[in-house]
Amino acid sequence: MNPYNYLYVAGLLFTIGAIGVVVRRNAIVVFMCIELMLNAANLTLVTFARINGTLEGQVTAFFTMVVAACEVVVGLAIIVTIYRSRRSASIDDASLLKR
Amino acid sequence: MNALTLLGLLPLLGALLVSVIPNDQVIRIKQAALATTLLVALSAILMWFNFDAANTSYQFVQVAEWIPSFGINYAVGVDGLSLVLILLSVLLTPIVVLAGWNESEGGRWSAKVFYILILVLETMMIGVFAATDVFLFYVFFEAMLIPVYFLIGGYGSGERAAAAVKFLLYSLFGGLLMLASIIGLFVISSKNGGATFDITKLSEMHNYMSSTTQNLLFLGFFIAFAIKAPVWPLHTWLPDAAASATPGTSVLLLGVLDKVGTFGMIRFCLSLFPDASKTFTPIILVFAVISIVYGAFLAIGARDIKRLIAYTSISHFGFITMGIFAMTTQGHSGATLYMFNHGFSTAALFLVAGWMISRRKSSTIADFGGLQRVTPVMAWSFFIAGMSSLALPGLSSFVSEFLVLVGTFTRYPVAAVIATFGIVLAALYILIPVQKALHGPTTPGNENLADLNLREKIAIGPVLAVIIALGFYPAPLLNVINPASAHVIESQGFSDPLPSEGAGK
Amino acid sequence: MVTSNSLVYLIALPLLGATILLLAGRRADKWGHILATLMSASSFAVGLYQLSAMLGRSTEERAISQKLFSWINVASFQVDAGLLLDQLSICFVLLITGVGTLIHVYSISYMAHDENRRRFFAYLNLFVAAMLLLVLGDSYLNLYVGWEGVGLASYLLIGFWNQKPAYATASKKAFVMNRIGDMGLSFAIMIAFATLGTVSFVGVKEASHNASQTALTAIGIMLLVAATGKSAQFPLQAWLGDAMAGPTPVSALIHAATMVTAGVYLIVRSNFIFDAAPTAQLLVVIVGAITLLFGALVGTAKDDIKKALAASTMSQIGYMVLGAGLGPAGYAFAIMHLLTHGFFKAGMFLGAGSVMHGMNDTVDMRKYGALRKFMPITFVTFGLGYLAIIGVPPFAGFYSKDLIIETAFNAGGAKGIILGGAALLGAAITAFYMSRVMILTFTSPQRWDEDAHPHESPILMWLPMAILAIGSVTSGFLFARGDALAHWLQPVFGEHGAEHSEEHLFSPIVVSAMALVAVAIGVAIAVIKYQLSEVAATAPENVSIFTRIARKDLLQDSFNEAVFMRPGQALTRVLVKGDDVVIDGAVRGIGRTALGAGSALRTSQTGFARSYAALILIGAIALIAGIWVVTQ
Amino acid sequence: MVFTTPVLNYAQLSPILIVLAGAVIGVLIEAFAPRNARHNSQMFISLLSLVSAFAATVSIRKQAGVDAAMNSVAFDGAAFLIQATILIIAVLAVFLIADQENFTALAAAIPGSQEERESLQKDLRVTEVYPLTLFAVAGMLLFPIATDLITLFVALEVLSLPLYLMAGLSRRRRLMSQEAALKYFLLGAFSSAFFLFGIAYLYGYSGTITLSGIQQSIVGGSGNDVFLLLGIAFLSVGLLFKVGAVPFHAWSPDVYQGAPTAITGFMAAATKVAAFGAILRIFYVAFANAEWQWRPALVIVAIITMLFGSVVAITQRDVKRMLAYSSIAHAGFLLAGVIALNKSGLDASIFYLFAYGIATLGAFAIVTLIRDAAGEVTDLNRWSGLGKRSPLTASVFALFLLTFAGIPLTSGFIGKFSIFSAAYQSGSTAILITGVLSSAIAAFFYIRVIVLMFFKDPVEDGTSVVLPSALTAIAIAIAAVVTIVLGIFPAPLLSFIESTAFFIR
Repeated sequence: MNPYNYLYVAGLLFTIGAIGVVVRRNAIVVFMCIELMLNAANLTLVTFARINGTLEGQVTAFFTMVVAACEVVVGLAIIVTIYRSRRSASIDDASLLKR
Repeated sequence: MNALTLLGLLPLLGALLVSVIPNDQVIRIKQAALATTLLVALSAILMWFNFDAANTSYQFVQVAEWIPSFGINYAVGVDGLSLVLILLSVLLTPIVVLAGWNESEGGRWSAKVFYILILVLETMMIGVFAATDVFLFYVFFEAMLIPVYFLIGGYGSGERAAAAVKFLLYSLFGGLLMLASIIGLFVISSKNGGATFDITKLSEMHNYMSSTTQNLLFLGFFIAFAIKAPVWPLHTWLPDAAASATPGTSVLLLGVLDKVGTFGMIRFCLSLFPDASKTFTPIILVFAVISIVYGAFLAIGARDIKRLIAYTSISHFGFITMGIFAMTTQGHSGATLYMFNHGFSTAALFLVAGWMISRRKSSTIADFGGLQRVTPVMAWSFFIAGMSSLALPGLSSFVSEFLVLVGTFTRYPVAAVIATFGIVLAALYILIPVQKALHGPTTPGNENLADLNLREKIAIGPVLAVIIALGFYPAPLLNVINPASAHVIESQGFSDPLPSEGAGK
Repeated sequence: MVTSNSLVYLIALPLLGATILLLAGRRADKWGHILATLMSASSFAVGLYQLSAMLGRSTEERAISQKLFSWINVASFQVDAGLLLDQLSICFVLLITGVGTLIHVYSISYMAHDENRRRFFAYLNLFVAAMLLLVLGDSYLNLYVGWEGVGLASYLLIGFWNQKPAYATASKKAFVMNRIGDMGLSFAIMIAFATLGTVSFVGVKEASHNASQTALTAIGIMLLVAATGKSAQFPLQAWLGDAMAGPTPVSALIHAATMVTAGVYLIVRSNFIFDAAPTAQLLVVIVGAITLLFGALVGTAKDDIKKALAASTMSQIGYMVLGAGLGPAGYAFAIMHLLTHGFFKAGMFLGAGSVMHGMNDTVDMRKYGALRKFMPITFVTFGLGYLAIIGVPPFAGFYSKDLIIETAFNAGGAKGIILGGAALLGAAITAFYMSRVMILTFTSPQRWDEDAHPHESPILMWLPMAILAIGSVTSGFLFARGDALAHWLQPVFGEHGAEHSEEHLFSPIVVSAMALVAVAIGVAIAVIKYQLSEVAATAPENVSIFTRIARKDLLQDSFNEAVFMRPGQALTRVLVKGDDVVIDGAVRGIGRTALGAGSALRTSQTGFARSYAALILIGAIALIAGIWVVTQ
Repeated sequence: MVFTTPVLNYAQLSPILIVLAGAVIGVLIEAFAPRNARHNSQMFISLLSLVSAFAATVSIRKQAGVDAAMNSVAFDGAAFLIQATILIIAVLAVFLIADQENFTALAAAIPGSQEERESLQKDLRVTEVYPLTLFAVAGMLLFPIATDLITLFVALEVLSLPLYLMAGLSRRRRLMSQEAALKYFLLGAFSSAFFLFGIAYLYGYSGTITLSGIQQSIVGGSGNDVFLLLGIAFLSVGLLFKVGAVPFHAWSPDVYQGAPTAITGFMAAATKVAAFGAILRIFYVAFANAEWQWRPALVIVAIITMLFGSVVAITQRDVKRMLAYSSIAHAGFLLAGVIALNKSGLDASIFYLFAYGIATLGAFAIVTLIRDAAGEVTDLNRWSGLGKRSPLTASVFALFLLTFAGIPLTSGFIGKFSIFSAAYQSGSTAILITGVLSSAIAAFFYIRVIVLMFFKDPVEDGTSVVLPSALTAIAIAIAAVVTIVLGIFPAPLLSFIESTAFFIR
């Protein structure tokens, strides 16, 4: 199978994730969309590793997973705190700061 | 240490001295400031005696590395042009201090701050004229805005904050345009023989520029100077600033700071961009002539005495600009002398107007009336200052104005002819306020105004004396100015037009 | 040229007087007038000394000069502060200091009750100094200093009583209109420098031999403009009538005898230019002819004695300008008329002052009448001046005016007839209005206000009048006898000076006869109209349109107001408004635009994280697109 | 496939390791030390580790090489300068953080809850901010020296994640603070996804993840240009997000406003230095040969950023937001240094970063001092008359504003001059002109604040200036002195940078 197809899929996933970030209100869902984007990137990396025949891409993908995990920790902490304060996980509600 | 550097440092030392005097000893503070400025004035006069007028190169030169990475030096030196302007600055400062003895009292801050600002400003005024390094010049050019800004905004009257901001923004805008040009010059110089800001070396750079580049760089400098000098239509900050500032600040602002603009036109616009100067001369002359007539008309229409003086200055700066770009020795010498003379006549006008206003608590011309009978000395001082402003022969401004006109006429007769109409308008804009304020019946509220006291007489006396003395005998200054003017004209590749009929029919 | 080092005293003495008086302030109240008079008198003495010295030298060496210092010296523009005393300027020096001293003496008494008499004398001294500088300066630029200096003194003296707004306005008007003339002088100097490369009299004279007619014509016309301003000639004559606001001695000295004649001096001094510039010369005579009629007509309608005399001055200077414009033939006569006029007109003004002094400062001649009995000395001196001005032989005016009329006729062709005719007509009108003044003031029945107690003036006042009257009687004869003045002045005008033209349209006798007939007609009409019929104490209102126009100075002020002043004021208002709205408005507009842009762009910061994310997404796409476009 | 044992040059990594060690010790202290001993020990550990890290950097400044960690990091002159700058800023930031008035007592407590009140009464401290700071600093130290894409990404996250948390620690207006944390986190994560995606494409283009490898591929020109394009674009999104360039700036005003002021200062100063350090390395080393691709786009971004930041700042009423927009504008100026792509651009950028970072920290330090009963006052209207109430504070703040505005005799001017001349040297006239123009606009609002402080009367609403704690005072003083000294005598630092700064490939 043409490895480039994985790139297209990854691109699609990235786009879906990005659009999801823009259109969804729930902070958790938004965060999940970002995770989707990260994974799209991972897929791309792995695909290129395959195409290029080098390992760096795969290594990078592993690092990404670790980093994403850290991000989840921090992110959820923030989201939970704000949920506790506001009783809402909608990111549109958090719009005191503007202009 | 170099004499010029020392001269520039003196006021700073004075400021340091003032800053250690306790706040409540206001008299001590004032005395210290006055003593410092007098000392500076005396030193400058001493320098004037030691100046070799015949030598057209810079004198009292000091060069020290400042920012070698950019080829920036601390470089100072004076030629006839800058010497005259430094003299003007340091002579006016003690007069301002003495004349505005109580000016600091209506301010937001203490008298101490006021005098520190004045002294710092004096240093910068000396520096801006003495700098022979373009970068150093720019630093002084911009930095001197700050003390003036605080002097206007902190000690002025009326809409002082707004006026100060307007002044600062206008000047900063011009300054930034100039910065762009300076950067351009810097880059061009670093590509052609090494980065430098030395004015003499930079004046060779025009050989390496395309005419478009040269025109653009010229405009950057010129607009900055045209804002400073104010040339129509970049003048609207001046009336506001002058009307809001204390009289003393106005004297320094119009008398000295604005001269940086016309000084810069000669020192930088002409010498750095000779071809562009030629290209733009017709347009600039048009603007200068408009300034002359326009300023005069607005002065005629002014109701506020300080605004009136500001507008007359716009007219006078038109003359100076015209003289500069006429490219004749007479025009140049006239313009330089005009800078000096305008400093003194405007100083006299502003100081007396300031005293009138502080006594009457109003700056509306119509509120005065009949002052000649109530306060004859004050009225006379104003009258003489006014006569100098309208360039009455026998007073200093006449010599310079006539030189400008005659110098312009030989090359640009039309401009000179239109400008000459300005002398009729000048009669109007001086005599109208004279009639309203000094003549006529004594207006109610003016009956008990006090005449000038001894301090004020001592302050205005030298100013009027200079105005009259230079009217009859301008040689001491012209001797210093002439070689410098001739040098500029020559290095621009010009020579004075010969009499058209001299060779016979 | 012979140099001297004492010329400067002529100017320095009165200048010193003025300086001392102005600086001393009230401290000089007691002795200020005496000092000023002494200074003026000593200047006169120096003048006499110079005259005698001059007479002692041969004709070629009579002119002397003094270089004081180098004044303005920039490259090729070299002007020394230098003085030149020649046959022409000595006439003026003596006139200025002589008449000036008399008027100082007169003023001691006339101004005795004014608390600011000291200041008045300071101004008078200042005037004398400036006027002397005007006639002694050896270059056009030095002349210019004196020229504006006398303008300043005139301004100060006209506005001496400036607490009255009208007087203050009059002084301002005088200064401003003079400045228009001064502008002409500036132009003349600039053109001279640009074309001839020099501005000294000697230099310009030298260079004028080689100069083109165009250049000389331009200089000449500009000098004429200068002259019209200072000498109240058409079309810059409007200020003179108002200038009568000044104290009467001022009118006598400045606005009759000396300053207003400076224009004539300028033209005569510049004879070398006008001789070579016929067009300019033609304009001079036209201006002279118009003004002499103009002034005379205005004079017929004035009830204010000083204004009537002022109009007469204007008219008489018209004669002088006419004479000066007639070229070599007329210069000497113009100067002669100038000198005789100096005597008789100053005398008459002093007489008028004397009358006012006795009549509670009333100036309206309709409130006078029959003063002959109460002011005999004034009547006699005034009367002698009157006879002189209307040109009755052998009084001074007869000689000088007759010669001008004669020269005018001799100008040749239609020009001669027109100019001569105008001069003749002017003589008739002069006779009419001066007789009117004489009759209304001295010989007609009395029409005083109730509180008037006319009396003769003290000796300090009538003595100067008497001396001037003697001058009015004798000077014409002295100057004209054997063409004495003409010969004296001849070196100034070059070889062809004073030579009478070959062709005579009329013989001198015929001209004199015609003139006398004209005068007789004028006097007769006046006698019939004013002596033999009732004169109303207030000016009648239902008069013809011509009288009304004449009373309004032939509408000169209305014209100036409509054509210059109101449009000027309107322009000023427009510019003031425009400065605020358009120029400053544009500046403020830039500020507002920035603020507006800021406010508008601020709204992009909605506070919603999702919109920020959208912005990032769009930015990313734009970035890709941007790079893509460049790459392709 | 052969795995080689990694050889680490611990000396060159020592600054990072020291900071990380400090952070770990901090965590341990958090876990085990008694509550009341935590604050002082944490502060001590932080300062100690930062100072020793600084000493370590200085000691290894002469070393250069890419072998510190198997070609993953490069240590060179530029790296040293940037790391040193970050460490200096971090020390000053810790001084500010030490003033715990700014921080919530218990981050986990719900705003307004009983729990929160109790924690406040007990005077609890969020001492975890210290280890967080150290972690962030470690990331910042790594970011600009990373030479492979993995290290870059990891460093980016290490520096970002603690900052997300720190943004939410404010004591007052906690809802806003938490909102700031949320926005910062979500958008930050969003942008790092782009960053990672970019990494993927660059890897796809070149088959390598080292910067030098990418550069070689570009020179070789064998790869698929579409991948390069996408790689550069996506990577730039992540980087430009961090520096706050338009249109990736939107987070910064909100986060700057919501975060505790000390953290804002740290973030604004240090993050910018680190991010620009990385950008410079990436663009100068990896992408230099593809400049024709990215430069036009970056020029446009720079222009829009300068203008947008300046224009929007005009209308701001909150001092922290205003500083945020001002920092956006400055990001634009700094991009000019990236675009210059020459040695002087690098030198200028480093100087600018140092000068700007220090001044920014100083400015935010001042903001922490202006308080009322409810904490910091950031509404500009309530700053009016500050100059009257506390002249020194106002003057120092004015000094920082002037340096932001680029007035001569302040460090900002030298920075602006050098960066614009570098940009113009490389031919970017547009950058020069826009830079000058937006400087003029920027001057508008800096001056407005000065007017507010000095020329308006104080409002009596309980706003006061608290006496700064000794550490804050030291931080402010250092910032002010550096600002002035670099304005007047920039030569030593400039020549040091000039001789030191280079990128190893």
